[in-house]
Amino acid sequence: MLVAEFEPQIIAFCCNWCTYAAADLAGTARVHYPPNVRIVRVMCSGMVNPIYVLKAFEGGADGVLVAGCHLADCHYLDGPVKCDAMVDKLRKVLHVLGLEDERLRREMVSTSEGVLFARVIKEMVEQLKTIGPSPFKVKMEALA
Amino acid sequence: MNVKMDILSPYKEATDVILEAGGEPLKLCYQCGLCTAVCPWNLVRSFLVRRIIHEAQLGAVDFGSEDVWTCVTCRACVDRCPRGVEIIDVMRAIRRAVASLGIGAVPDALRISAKNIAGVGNPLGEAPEGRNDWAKDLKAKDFAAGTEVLYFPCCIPSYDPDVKTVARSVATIFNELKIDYGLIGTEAKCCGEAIRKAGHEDTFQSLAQNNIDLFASNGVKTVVVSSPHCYHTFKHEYPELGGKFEVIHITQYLASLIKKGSLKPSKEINKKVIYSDPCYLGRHNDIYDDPREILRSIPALGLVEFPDARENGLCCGGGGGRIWMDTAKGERFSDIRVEQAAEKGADIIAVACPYCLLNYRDSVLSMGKAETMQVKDITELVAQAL
Amino acid sequence: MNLEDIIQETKTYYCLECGKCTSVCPVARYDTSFSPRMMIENALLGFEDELVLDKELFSCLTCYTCQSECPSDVDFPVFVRKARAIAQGRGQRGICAHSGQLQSLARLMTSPTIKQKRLEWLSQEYRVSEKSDVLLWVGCAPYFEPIFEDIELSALGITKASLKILNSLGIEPKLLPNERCCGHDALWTGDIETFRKLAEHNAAQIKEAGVKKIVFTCPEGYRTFKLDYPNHVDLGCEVQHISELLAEKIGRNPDVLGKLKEIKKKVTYQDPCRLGRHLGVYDAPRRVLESIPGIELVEMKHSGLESICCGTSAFTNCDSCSNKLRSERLSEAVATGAEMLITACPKCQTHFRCAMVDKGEEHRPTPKIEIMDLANLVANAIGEGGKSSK
Amino acid sequence: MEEIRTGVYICHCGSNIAGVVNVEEVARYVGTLPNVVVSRHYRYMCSDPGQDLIKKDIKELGINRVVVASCSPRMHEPTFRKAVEDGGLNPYLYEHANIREHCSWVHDDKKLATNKAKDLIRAAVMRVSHHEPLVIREVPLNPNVLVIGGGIAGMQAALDIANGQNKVYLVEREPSIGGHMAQLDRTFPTLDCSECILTPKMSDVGHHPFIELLAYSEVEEVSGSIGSFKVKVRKRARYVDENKCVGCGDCEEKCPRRTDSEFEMGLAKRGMAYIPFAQAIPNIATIDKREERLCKAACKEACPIRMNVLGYVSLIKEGRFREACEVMRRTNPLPAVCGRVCYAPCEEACNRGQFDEHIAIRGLKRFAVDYELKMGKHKAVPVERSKEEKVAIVGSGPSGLACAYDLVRQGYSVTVFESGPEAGGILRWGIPEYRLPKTVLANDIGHIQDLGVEIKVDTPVKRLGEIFDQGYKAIFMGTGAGMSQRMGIPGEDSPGVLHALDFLRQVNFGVKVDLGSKVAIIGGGNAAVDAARVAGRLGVEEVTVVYRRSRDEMPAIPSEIEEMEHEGAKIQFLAAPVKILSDNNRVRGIQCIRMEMGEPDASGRRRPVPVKGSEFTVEVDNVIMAIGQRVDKAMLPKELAYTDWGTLSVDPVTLQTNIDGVFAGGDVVSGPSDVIAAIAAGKRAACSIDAYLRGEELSVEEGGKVERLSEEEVTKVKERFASRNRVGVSKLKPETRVSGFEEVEHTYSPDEAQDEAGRCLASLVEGCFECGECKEVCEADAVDFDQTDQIIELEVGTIIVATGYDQFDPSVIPQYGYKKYDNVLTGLEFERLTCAAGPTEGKILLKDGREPESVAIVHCVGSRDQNYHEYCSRVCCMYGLKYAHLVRELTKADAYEFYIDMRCFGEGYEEFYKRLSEEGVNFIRGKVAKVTDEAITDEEKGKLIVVSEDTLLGKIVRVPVDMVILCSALEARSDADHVARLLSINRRTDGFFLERHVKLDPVATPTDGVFIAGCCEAPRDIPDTVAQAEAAAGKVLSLISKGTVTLEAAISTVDEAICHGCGRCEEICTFNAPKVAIKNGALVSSINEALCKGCGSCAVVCPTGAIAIRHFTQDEILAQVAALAEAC
Repeated sequence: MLVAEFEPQIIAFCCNWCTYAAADLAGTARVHYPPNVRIVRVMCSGMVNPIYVLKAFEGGADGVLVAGCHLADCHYLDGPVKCDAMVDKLRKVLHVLGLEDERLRREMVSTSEGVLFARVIKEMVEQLKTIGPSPFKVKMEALA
Repeated sequence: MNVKMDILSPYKEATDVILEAGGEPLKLCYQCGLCTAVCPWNLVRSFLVRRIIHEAQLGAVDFGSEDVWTCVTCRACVDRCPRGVEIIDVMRAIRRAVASLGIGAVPDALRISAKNIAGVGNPLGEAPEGRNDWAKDLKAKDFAAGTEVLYFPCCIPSYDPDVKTVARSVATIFNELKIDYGLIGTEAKCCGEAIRKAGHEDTFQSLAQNNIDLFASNGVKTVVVSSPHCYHTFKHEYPELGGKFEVIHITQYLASLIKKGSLKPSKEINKKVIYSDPCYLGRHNDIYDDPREILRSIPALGLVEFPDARENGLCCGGGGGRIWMDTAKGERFSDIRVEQAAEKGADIIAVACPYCLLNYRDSVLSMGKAETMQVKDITELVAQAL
Repeated sequence: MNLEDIIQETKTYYCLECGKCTSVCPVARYDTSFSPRMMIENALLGFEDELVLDKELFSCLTCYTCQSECPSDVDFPVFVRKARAIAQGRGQRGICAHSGQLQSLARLMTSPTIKQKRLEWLSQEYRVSEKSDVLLWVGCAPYFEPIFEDIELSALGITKASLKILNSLGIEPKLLPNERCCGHDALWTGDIETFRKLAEHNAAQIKEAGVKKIVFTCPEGYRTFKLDYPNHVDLGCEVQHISELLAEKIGRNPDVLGKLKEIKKKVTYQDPCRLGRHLGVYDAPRRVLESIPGIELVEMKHSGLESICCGTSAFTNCDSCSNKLRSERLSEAVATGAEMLITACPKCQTHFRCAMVDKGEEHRPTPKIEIMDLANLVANAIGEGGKSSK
Repeated sequence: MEEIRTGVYICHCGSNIAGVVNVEEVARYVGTLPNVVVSRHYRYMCSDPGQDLIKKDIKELGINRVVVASCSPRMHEPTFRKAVEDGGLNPYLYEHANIREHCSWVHDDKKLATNKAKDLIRAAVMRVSHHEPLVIREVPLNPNVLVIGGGIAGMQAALDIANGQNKVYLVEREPSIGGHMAQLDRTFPTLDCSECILTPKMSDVGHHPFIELLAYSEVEEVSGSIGSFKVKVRKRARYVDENKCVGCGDCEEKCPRRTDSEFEMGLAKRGMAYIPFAQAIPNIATIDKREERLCKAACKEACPIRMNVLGYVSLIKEGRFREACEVMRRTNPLPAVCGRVCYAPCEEACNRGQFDEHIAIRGLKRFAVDYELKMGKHKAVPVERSKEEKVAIVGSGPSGLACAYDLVRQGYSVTVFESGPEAGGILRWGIPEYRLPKTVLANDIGHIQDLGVEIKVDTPVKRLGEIFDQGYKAIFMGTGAGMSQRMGIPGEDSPGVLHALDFLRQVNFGVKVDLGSKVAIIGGGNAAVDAARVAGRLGVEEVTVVYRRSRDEMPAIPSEIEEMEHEGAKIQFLAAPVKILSDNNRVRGIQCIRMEMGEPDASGRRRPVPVKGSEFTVEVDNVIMAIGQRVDKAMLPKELAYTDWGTLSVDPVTLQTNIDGVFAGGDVVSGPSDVIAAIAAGKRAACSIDAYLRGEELSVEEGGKVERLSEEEVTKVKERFASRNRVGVSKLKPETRVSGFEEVEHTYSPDEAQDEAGRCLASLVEGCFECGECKEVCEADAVDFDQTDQIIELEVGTIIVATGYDQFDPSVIPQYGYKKYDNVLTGLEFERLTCAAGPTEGKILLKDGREPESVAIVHCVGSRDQNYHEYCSRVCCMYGLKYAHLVRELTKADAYEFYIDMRCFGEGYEEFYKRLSEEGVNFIRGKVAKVTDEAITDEEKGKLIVVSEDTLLGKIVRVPVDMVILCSALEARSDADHVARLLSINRRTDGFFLERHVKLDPVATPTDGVFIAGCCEAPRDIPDTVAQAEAAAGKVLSLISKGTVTLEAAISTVDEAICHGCGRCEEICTFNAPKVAIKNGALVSSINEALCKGCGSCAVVCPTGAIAIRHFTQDEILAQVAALAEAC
């Protein structure tokens, strides 16, 4: 596969109250972004279990985005703090696995930041394009 | 305009160029007329910026009109536009359509300058080899890898006998302060900022590429410029084409030396000096304080301000390629400026741009004020005060 | 593989339905619905659904207590393992502890193209050699390190201690920069596919490394390499648990580690199921313990062959029954009057530590005792630089 | 196990989805997915026929799982859940795929968008098969409601809800409800008077039995959730007792400080104690106290009559000189006198003195009364007699006058008996004119007489009985100590030896006194100095004061001594006369002896001792003895008892003499003292007499405690303010002084006085500085400076947020000249200008008071401009038109509307626009570039020139006008961010609060139970605001009438077979929902469903997998992830 043709696939876990709504706002405002992302709606970024991220990588996702409210906006008060702790720990594990840092992205995008959401996706797609497909995806292809 | 109904979008190709240049914001214009109302041209004659934008939206630009060439790209309108329309880009695109697609006509004066620039790399049509002649007796060394800064004086101070003093002043100051600077070889060409605004995109591209390659091959890391126009294009336009060097305007450079304490003008200039903000230093690049800092550092110099200083500063009339075109008497902004300076009792108009210098000097002469009013580049004043 | 094959392979048909398995089964003691006998009976009757769709299938600790008592020598753990493979095929995975992260990591490690950074912890303090013919198996420790940091388990501490011991023995082992999970948990949860891939990756690397011996700090890796790999891959080298290596060296020369520091401690020892009942290694660790001056070893009520499992295997079905087992075992340890519980398996330690940070009941808190791996204890006793590598 | 039968419905959403996503292809593909029984696509799934498709399939095809792929679930998930439920399935057996906002609207590549839609739907299909039916539970809803914001929106909502007999707490930050609408003059397009339609509503709110109004309060904390919110409200201290205040406004009137009135947009001033506007609800005053004053008000405490120095000094600072006099007269009957001759203990105590120099309090006092006199003092209004009893005062000196003054003001009939020819006592005859001009004294006494005090001169009182016989019920003896002390030296009775008091009396009453060219004065008190200075003025060439101690011991006012010396008098210190030498009955000199200061005696005072053999002689022509005064018993009724010192004996507390009903005070009791002490005594006697006459016990007020600033406090003050010494006063030159009796000290000019008063530390703080003037005048005794903020805890079930908007500050657009040119106004300022109750009483006037001849109205100031606010503020076009109308109606001025687009969309709005066109308003289409005063033509001179392109003419226009009104944008409250966080609601990019759905749920927020109304959601006009408030009220009422709230079904659940009670869930939960406890013998966690919010963090930390979040289980999400990953 030519690197130029590589279209990274991103699975995003977005909190219902902020980032999911921000993605909705991007839609309402017709702010376009690359179609490489698939959103899984969760109620809170603090709900994102490390296994969701690992499973996404197992499935061959090139990148995973975990996004939710800003610290002070959380519908559940401190979900982002819990999410941060989860991501920090998971990052260490993924590091041992040799996974590039860029593949797991943590963002805080509030309801009003539709444009930011689109920008995050654009950025992530660009970054992933430069670092290429996920090593786990290659596994799938190798086996296929 | 003819009586017949206008056909919208007669030049599809040109329209596309303009829409592309104006981008999304062009479509956003809601015709409030603020641009017209802040445009300095309306101090001297009617120039309906708003109408041109609307024509651009519809693809109905009258390419034959002299309005195509009127805009001085002073940015007064862009700064205030409630919808963020990049009016200068639109103007540039219209000119480009005329210049490159051959619809309408390029004014003669501009055509000659454009030809000179494209041919010999400077608007004056001078020999490229003579580019550094101004510095012959000043022991300025040629730039070599490792030299700290490159001094790039702009074509006008390089060639124009009356403006050479600007470049020579800079060299004098640099020599005095033992600054490790050099001049680039005579392969250097005009920066291309103005000719690009005048619609000659291809010329600009080749000039820029020439200079970028030249700088890169000589290992240039820092360029000090005398012209805000060079500054603007080096800073904002060259990087997109691969230019990777730092650019500093001479006023920024000198102000930083003053702050550091290494430059201390000591001779008194007991004159009332009024400073005119160049559009490309001020509105385009937000540099307002550095030039004033320099002037304040000169002993005995009395700094006065124009009524519309800084953000509201009036253009000299030389931007956007207008420096090469004829402006009728009575329509010259520089005349207004000189009048204002006289009202403020200024002895000297201080400038920081070669275009301003040319325009104001012309106005002072043609208005018969040469006895009472001088026009000087800030660097000339500094050199004088050393 | 179908049910019939499993019955054949594990000689299940010899079952006398005496129920001894169930009566000695530690799980069955707390979980009345768990019955090895019934599971075998279901198999023999051909009731596949009842066997493999029951979540209890994943409750078996595969601790080999049943087999050790079975008059017909039915290999119940292997029977369960194979039944689990069928269950996996039908989408049953048991309830994975820690949300299944550990299982997922094993699967991720099957990817051929990953470039792990598993040896970043390695410092100048330890001597390793590319040319060595002894390999120290690092295993899951680099992953456990961050995952279990909140229960203060340092799996890498055990690895480092083992390195220190090896160095003291004059061995500068080789470490593999890209070794994979041994596949133990995958195998025992019935994920044969993952196990096979991991085994192949590992075998290939070991072959390439050209070593003669692999030393393990983890009985699970040891068991897997020793008993399970040969069914799938050819390793062509010897494997040994560090306790065996130590016992062997000390047996030959009691001062092989130099003069050991005195550690005045009363300790008790937890036989890991894999090391004990699976592989019959009971004496070696005890001999090592006895070689440390000042250490007084006391045995728990159940030890050796009768030793009780730490309560969880392969990170599945870590339920209240598991917890009760752990509690029971910790109580036994405390009851000995020992100051420290020594084990020789990082996973035993993980599970015990996990239980000890539990909130517990107000009136009946989880028994607490200091817990340490045998390797750490030995490393602490080793003289110079005798920093405890916790 | 039940068979999963899934139905999938793909919505076209017209072309919104179908225009980008190939829905047919998607539907075909989805049909091939596992468990999918039916896959349909339809134009509008949210329509009834669309929903019917689902219901029909549930019935006919037996589908038991439903997936709809359409817009965002945040929009229509509830719709389809309802449809599924109506179809007979549990509503949670439903999954939503968002292929519009997340797909068709953000992508344009049809193929990729179609693929993405497939992925999203596949994921939904995989997930839905794991869904389980969930039970929706309900808990009671607290029917009490919190409304935040008391503008028209909040009031309307509160009234609607309260009218349904539900308790409403209305919290308003400002002292009064009313919001911006109360500031408006007339409302477009009907031109109703805003106040007229608003105030009845305000009053309803104020009196409603079901509304508890918490004005001047702010919500501090909100916890809980719909049905049971717990709210903490900070009720700020008003420093006014709400139950006592009657809203009379006296406090504001008397408040010495003024600040810009917020209500009047700074066009008028208000007091620090204030009621923001006449119709305020609650109609009670608020004291705007922002910080503690910097000084300890030691001046007031040091003053024997506790004058409100802070108050009058501050009034002087504000230029309110008459009011300053009023404040003084409240406590002091003789301010003019005290402004001159008081020894001013206040100044000595002044805390500013610790910092640089004390305030010239006496000088300021004098200035105020002098100013009043100069400008024409208003005659005092006689006090109505309210008490039957008559009181007699004997003696019209300071104590008698003070006693009379206080009693007459309490409603007694008071008569003063003065033995001399004129009232004033020692003030009249003892103090020389150059210190206290007679006119000044007469003015103070005149004021007392004007109040109703009768003064009978030349009426000595010999017997007390005769007074009682005249019906007087009490007597005050204030006869002073007017007799000179004798020295007892030889020659004292020689002619030419005078006693100071006699001397001064003679001079004061115009009796000619002949003196020689050399005069000696014996003594060091004020009388001595006065006598010396008077002697000088009478032409004596050589005045010598002989004093037996040194300068430091001299009791006279130091400045007086200094002035005396300036005027040429000499002092012989440490000299005592032993003998007066006379020749032929003419004094020729005095023989003195040198003294030296001895060792301190028991009292610590050093006594002078004669130096033996140091006698010397001073040659003089006259000697004036000024060595002290005593009470002249001969002048007093015989019945009275005396002390050993020859003064009247009185009860030290009540000042009653030995005779019942007879009181005494001043010098006659204390012996010679100063004016202010005498006034204090008179005032005290007045209190005592009042108590006596009423038969009450005398309540004794504690004396003031003079406090000093600590060193830290001084440092703090120094850091804040630069040192500035007192403003000096000019004085007559000594040469000119001695030629007459003109007053020596001049008074301050008004500017100087204001400057000096501005140094007062107390008045340098922001807001109220507790001068207590309001407390003094408050008849209801409502002022309470000890009040503190109260935290009130409320329990409510629902909340309505109606916090309104801020007006955009146009000064950020420098080109428009706001704050630079006087006559550039904002809309709200203009509203106040046209309001009849406003600062100009409804006249449209320029700052200089002229009526404008032309007015420009500039639209879109800060609106529709990406440099400020991109949105349209919606109301400006209409209020701009209204302004033009008012300009045309109220003045003869031309009106120019500078607009970009006219937006006249409401009821009667377009008609109003048409009407304005008929009224001759000029409409210019173009955005104004600048407002300037730089004239080009003569016509433009003195005008404001509005520059714009008239885009319809294609011409630049310069319109010279007198007034420019900027139609300023409405913007989100500056603290909207804080409020949003408080209530866990969200804001849009423009800063306003976000509604749950812009079209279908415009007053709800994403937070259940919190609703928004009015301009806090977006700019809107009054009708829309009221409609929205009613909508919000309707929402709340429907919840109340239902009485219960549905609990989140998607919450945590614990599998007790797995859980072993490790407690990690308990540790992480923010809402205390999980609790670990023994259940059936085992330690397990269980979830309190009322507390659980379903955030899911417990499931993440659960090590065993015992905890799951319903509807967001691991299986469900992993199925979705796995399905999405198939595309990877």
